[in-house]
Amino acid sequence: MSRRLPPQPGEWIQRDKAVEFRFEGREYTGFQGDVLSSALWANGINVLGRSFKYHRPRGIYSLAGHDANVVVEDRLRSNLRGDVLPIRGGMDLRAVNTGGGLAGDRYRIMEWLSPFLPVGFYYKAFHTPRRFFRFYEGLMRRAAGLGRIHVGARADMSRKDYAFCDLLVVGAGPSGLSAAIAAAEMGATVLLVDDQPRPGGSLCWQHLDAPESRSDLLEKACALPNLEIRSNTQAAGWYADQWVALVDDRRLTKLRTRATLVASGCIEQPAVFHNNDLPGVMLASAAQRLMKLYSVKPCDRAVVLTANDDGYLAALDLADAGVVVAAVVDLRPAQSCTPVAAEVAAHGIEILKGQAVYEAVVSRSKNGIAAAVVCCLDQNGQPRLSSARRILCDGIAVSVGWAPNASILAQAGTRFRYDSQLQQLAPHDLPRGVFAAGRVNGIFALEERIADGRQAGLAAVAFLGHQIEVPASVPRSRTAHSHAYPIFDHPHKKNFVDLDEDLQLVDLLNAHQEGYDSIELIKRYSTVGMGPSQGKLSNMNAVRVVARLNGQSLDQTGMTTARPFYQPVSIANLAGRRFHPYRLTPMDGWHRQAGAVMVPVGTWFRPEYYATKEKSRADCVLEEAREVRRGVGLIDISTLCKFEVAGPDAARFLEQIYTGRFARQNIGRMRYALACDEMGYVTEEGVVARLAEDRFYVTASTAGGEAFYREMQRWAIVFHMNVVLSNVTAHMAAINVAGPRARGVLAEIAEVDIGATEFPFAHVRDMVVAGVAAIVMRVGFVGELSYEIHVPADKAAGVWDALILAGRNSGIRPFGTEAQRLLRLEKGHLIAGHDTDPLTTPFEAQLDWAVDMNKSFFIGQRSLRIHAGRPLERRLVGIAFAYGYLGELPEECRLIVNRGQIAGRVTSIAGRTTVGGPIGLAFVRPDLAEPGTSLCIRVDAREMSEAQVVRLPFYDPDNTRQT
Amino acid sequence: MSRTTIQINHFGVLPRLGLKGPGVARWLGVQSITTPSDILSAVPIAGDAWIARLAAVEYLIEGNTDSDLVSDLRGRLSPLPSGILLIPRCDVTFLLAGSNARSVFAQTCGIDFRLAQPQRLVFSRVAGVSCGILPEVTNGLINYRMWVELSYAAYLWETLAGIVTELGGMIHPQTDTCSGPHSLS
Amino acid sequence: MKSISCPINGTRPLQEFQYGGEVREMPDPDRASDEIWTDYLFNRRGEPGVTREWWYHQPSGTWFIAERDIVKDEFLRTYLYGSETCDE
Amino acid sequence: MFRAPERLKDEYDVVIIGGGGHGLAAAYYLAKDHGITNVAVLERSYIGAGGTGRNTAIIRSNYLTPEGARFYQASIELFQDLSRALNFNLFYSERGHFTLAHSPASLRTQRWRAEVNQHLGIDSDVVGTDFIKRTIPEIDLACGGHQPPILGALYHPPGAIARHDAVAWAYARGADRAGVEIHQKVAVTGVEIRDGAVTGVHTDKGFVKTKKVLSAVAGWTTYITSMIGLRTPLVIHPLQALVTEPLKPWLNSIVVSASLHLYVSQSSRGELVTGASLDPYPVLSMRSSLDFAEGSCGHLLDLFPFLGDIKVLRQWGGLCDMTPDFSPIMGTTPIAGFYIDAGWGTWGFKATPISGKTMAFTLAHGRNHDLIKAFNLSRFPNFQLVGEKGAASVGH
Repeated sequence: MSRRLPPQPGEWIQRDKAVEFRFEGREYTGFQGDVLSSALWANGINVLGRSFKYHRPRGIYSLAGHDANVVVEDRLRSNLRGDVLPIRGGMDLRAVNTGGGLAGDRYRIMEWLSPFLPVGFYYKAFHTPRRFFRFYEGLMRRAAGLGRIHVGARADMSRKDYAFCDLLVVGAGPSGLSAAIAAAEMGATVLLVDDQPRPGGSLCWQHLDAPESRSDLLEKACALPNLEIRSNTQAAGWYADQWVALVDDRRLTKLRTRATLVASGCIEQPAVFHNNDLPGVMLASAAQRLMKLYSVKPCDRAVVLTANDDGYLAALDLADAGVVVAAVVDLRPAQSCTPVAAEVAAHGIEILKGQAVYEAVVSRSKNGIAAAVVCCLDQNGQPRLSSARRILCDGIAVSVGWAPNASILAQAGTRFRYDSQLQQLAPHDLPRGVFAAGRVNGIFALEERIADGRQAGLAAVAFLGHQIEVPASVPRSRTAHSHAYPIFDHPHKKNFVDLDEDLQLVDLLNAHQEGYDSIELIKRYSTVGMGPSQGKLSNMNAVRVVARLNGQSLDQTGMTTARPFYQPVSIANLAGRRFHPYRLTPMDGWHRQAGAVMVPVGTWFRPEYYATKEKSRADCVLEEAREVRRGVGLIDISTLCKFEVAGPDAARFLEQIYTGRFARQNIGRMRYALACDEMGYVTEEGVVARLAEDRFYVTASTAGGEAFYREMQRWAIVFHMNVVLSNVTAHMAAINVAGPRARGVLAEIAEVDIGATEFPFAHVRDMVVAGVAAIVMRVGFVGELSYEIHVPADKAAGVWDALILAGRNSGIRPFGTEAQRLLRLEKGHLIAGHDTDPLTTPFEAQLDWAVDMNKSFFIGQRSLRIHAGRPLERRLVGIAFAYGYLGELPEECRLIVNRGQIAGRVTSIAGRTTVGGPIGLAFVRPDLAEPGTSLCIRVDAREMSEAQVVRLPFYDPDNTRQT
Repeated sequence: MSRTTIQINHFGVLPRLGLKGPGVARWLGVQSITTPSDILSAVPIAGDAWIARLAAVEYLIEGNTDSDLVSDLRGRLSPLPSGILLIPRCDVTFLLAGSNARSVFAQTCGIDFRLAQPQRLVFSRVAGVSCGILPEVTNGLINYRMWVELSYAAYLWETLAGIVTELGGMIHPQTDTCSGPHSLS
Repeated sequence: MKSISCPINGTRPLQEFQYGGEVREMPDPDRASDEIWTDYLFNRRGEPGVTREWWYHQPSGTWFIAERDIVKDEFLRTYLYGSETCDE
Repeated sequence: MFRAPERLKDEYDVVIIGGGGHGLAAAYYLAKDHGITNVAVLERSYIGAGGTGRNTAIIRSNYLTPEGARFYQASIELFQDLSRALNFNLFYSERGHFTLAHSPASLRTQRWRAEVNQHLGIDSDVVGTDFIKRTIPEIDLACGGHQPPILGALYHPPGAIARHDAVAWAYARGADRAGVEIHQKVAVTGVEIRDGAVTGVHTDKGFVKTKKVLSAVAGWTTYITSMIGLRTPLVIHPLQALVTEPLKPWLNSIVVSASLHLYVSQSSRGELVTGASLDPYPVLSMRSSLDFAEGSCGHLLDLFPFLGDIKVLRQWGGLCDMTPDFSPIMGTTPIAGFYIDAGWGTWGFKATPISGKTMAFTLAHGRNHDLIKAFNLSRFPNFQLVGEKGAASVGH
């Protein structure tokens, strides 16, 4: 049977576009513009979902995105809300969280168990004996949760935009529209957003006969070039400095606005009575949306429960739609008849004042209602059962009050107060640059909402600095549009305060009785307002209940805090397009062509080693290392951080930054440089080369260098030093040529004599290499004759090629970071951050030689004086395994154990080396640091290995090869 | 969106000269190059080039592939006069042009380019990478000249070119003979 | 998603900046007792109210000082180190 | 659950500032272990309003330092029996805890942790990608190519989650039944100190005499310490979290990725609970930022690319009192009678039972319990830091 009405003025459906879709395995037809709920209701379907806990049938309730019980999924998507899900052809939807389908949901029995499952029951049970909990937990976890995940699903990448405007207006209802128009007419750039598919707000379904109609306002709005309207767009979150997250189905917009004006209206609130959740019971506004937007008849025979004029208007709309309105039940005691009430009476509709719907009677099918039980209210506002009377109906439209749609205002820091005339919350003090208008501001009459919008719009423009007259603000309505306590107890309960979580009035009473007396505790204990609709339909009534229980005012009781998001936002939408910056050296292309295995080092990519066919990683690495020892190799070290330090104070500055001496460093010399933090712990190491009296070239590690440079900049300011710092890391590339034949190779393309005497170890030269001006350093990291060639990055690839060419007869080959690590380990060089941790002193790392405690000052010196006065707790030593050691080697970071106590840790290890057996570096207790001491090192939980402490370095102790 | 409302050009590494130090302004004067009066502003100079003032005593000159200005100046700087420091500058230059150019920034950069003044240098982050951006007026249209460190150039080009393509714009990748900005229109 | 005003580059989103810790006066290392020195090293103001902090604008490499209410997370003013008076 | 006392007494043996898990646990053990019941817990708001009700409820003991690991292991052992002991189901759910490593460097740190843990008999080891994939089949080890791929993980089978609010409630009920007074909506305005010793506490409901005060207010500690001029290294950073709509159970493990600044688990209600690293600068108020939501959602998709259409319900923030070495500050202070339980950064919830027990001991005997000696405020001037950074970065 179809509930579709004949065409309505302004309906959102397109009758010429039929849409076929499947729900719970059955075929249905709706129209383009329908949402799932409206299409199913039109098809005469009552049960659109099952409730979360008791699996009671649920239908349309708000039809405004808050129907958390009408949640569906398809093969790829989960937790879709039926009351806002536009239907598309071919959709194949299922209700979530049912036992074998919506109709015969096996879990219906939960309802009969409900008396045994009082609020918080799970805190009281199932925990002993402990081993059983896992089982109970399994049951509970399976019972909880809505949709399932679909591992195959892939949401489209959604866009992420920044946007900027003078004024953001949230809500395109009458007040929002007039606010936006007023502000835009004054020249402000205005963005007007609304989460509905079409602008107009309640003008679309409640005030179609308004004097200043929707189309009038839209016409004005569209004529303004500086006013942009975005429908289907929710203002999801308000953040510091007026950044607002706007979300539509395609993208997240990060809006920076100078002012925010909220005209988000009100959310109609349920009445709490027995069976107030059954299909057929719905908010009056839902009934009106159903009729006006989707042209669907809510029911055939209706009872309207109301406490304001809106209910009477709804009754008239129902009558117009051909619904028999059996009665309008008005909670308010008999009073002078308002015009709209008179009109209702004129339609011959019975009006019952001072009465309430005490319960809804379940229909025989159990899927809807058959009647409403109506009682007179006594002076305490409680039903007098003696007066109970049944009124047959298949629908109850509830219009007992509104709650401000406050999310954005509250996130922005607006405090709300309870207005006893309105009997609801209204904004109390608005933060700077935040404005409110219309129903959210406690103003209800349509003309006043439009005036209030205009007033707020102009006030916002004035805030933005325009010199204009701002009209006096519109006074709040004096008549209550909400009922103070539309909540009625019932012996058979099932009077729901929270439909998301299936919470009945009794659950709140019990929670309170157990001592959870504040709203926040009750919320956490009972989970009221914690469900998918975030309490939009339950918080207000919960607060009314708690206030009454505590004998407090609603202000004393307080609201629960509002947090982002207004409505749930998809993870893909929040993630949006993401950026993953990476850095490449000028030789990157060459490395990849040469079969390099590239590894990320921070944001850089570096060759770990160059793979050759039929060779293991270890073989490749060892061979690269051997080639450096034997002949010549080259490595791209462009990722090193490189700084220039210049100016009159340059030397003095470096003396304070580093632990060593640089004041008397000769021009043309380079030195190892070690830096500590103020606590005296090792942070950075590199080399300092003096290019001129007042000019130094400094290198630092790839990983830590950038942060180290920032600190240098800061110290330069704090020390008031006359130095110029430049970070040339990306502007200069660097190549290290190393090995006995390195000199021969470089000599071929260097335009100066680089003989041992002309260019000795630890010297630096400006020279032209392969036609490029270069800074060349004689360094010794890998322990061979070795040159570091620093050239402008855009020329580096050419220099690299020239070196390869020049070295072809010497058998030159590139080596990667792994071989470099092996070579430096053999030479006994530590790597800060690898062999040290954030709490390592130079003394522990045996770097005493690099620290000059006699200098007047350097960063960390004062603390090192304190460290120096204490016994060492550990030392970094070389360890070697017996030559030809066959056992399993410990990995790095394995512990050294001595008499059952932790006595140290391996920091570096190499199994196959160019110096014979396996070697490594390790931190050990000082009493175990003597060469010759044998150490027990864990290989795994069971096995131990043995190694000996040895003197460093492992390779070329007399430094004959690198000099 | 019409295809010509956005285009992005890759100029590769244009000849650049970074100078720092108290002696720079006077020396440039001697070379008859007038320096911008305010910090973070830039002015065009002879030889299809630009000079930008990055800080109180720091300047940057960007020339063009088919002009020798920068190399000439470099030549006149050895030996280095006192009070002048040569700062190695190896950045890649992109040019983002067209009436819809800002929509690329909308997706990649957190600042409001409607407020950016021509010839005012903007240091910001684009697609997560630090950039220098110089809005410049060409044929009554605002173009955006962008500088990024060479090491990030491949990433940034890949990212921006991708977005420009999505927006229906035109891509002019780096060619061996980089065309100057004014060959655009 | 805040905005910070860099004294050189103007207002920029937070993401362009790095926090550099409280501004602390280093006691004279040679005169200060171990107690005073370690207090300087480890202890922080950390309490509610307005704090002077170091901030760094990454794209331009600019260090500056911000006075910030760390309860409201409100930047009251920013200026270059040593130019408290002449900047607002 | 517990009584709401009419008014404050004139004098208490111990006043505990802060009605969160730690303060309530300390009160409970003072009464239960040491028979000290003339105790007042003063809570400015409602019990569990602070960190207790805002954390992501992860419990583990796979720390890097022996001092840390021992301490948190003792906490786990208390937790495992706590539901029974307090007769309150805390939903203590052992899920297994993965700390993913995306780089050789982080794999080394995980190995280091595993070594220390195993040496102390804590169930913890480095596992390979095959094991990860077997246990969490939904995970994308390649992280969609957006991030360095997962190379392995530190796996800690006892890693658990619990119903955080319930821990506070259960301790409150236990303490209340043992005779402790719990005063909600009472704000401390000052601590009276005479000749370097505590003599009482000023509150917005009047002055109470006491010789022993425990400050157990974590993220609000600097409010208290600034009242009495006690200098500490504490800096307060916000930590944020978000939660999705409820889903049917699928994720049984707790997954942490330090390099993605992400941790995620599925609550018994079915929500995915996700947190990130600390906000990058100090703030003393709880607020949410969009950057956080963007970042964690992005990283969530790196690990679980199919979650794109799942919706985020809400986000929130908490306050973390951070120390330089990522270990807590516990026990005696230079002020006689003033005891501190702070520096809980992002690791406070898991320590609730043991901090309560050890602080109760320390209050009762006036000397630090062995398990917390290393965490004393005096470790900083002595350069005896307990470096947990490697274990705490994002791991919870």
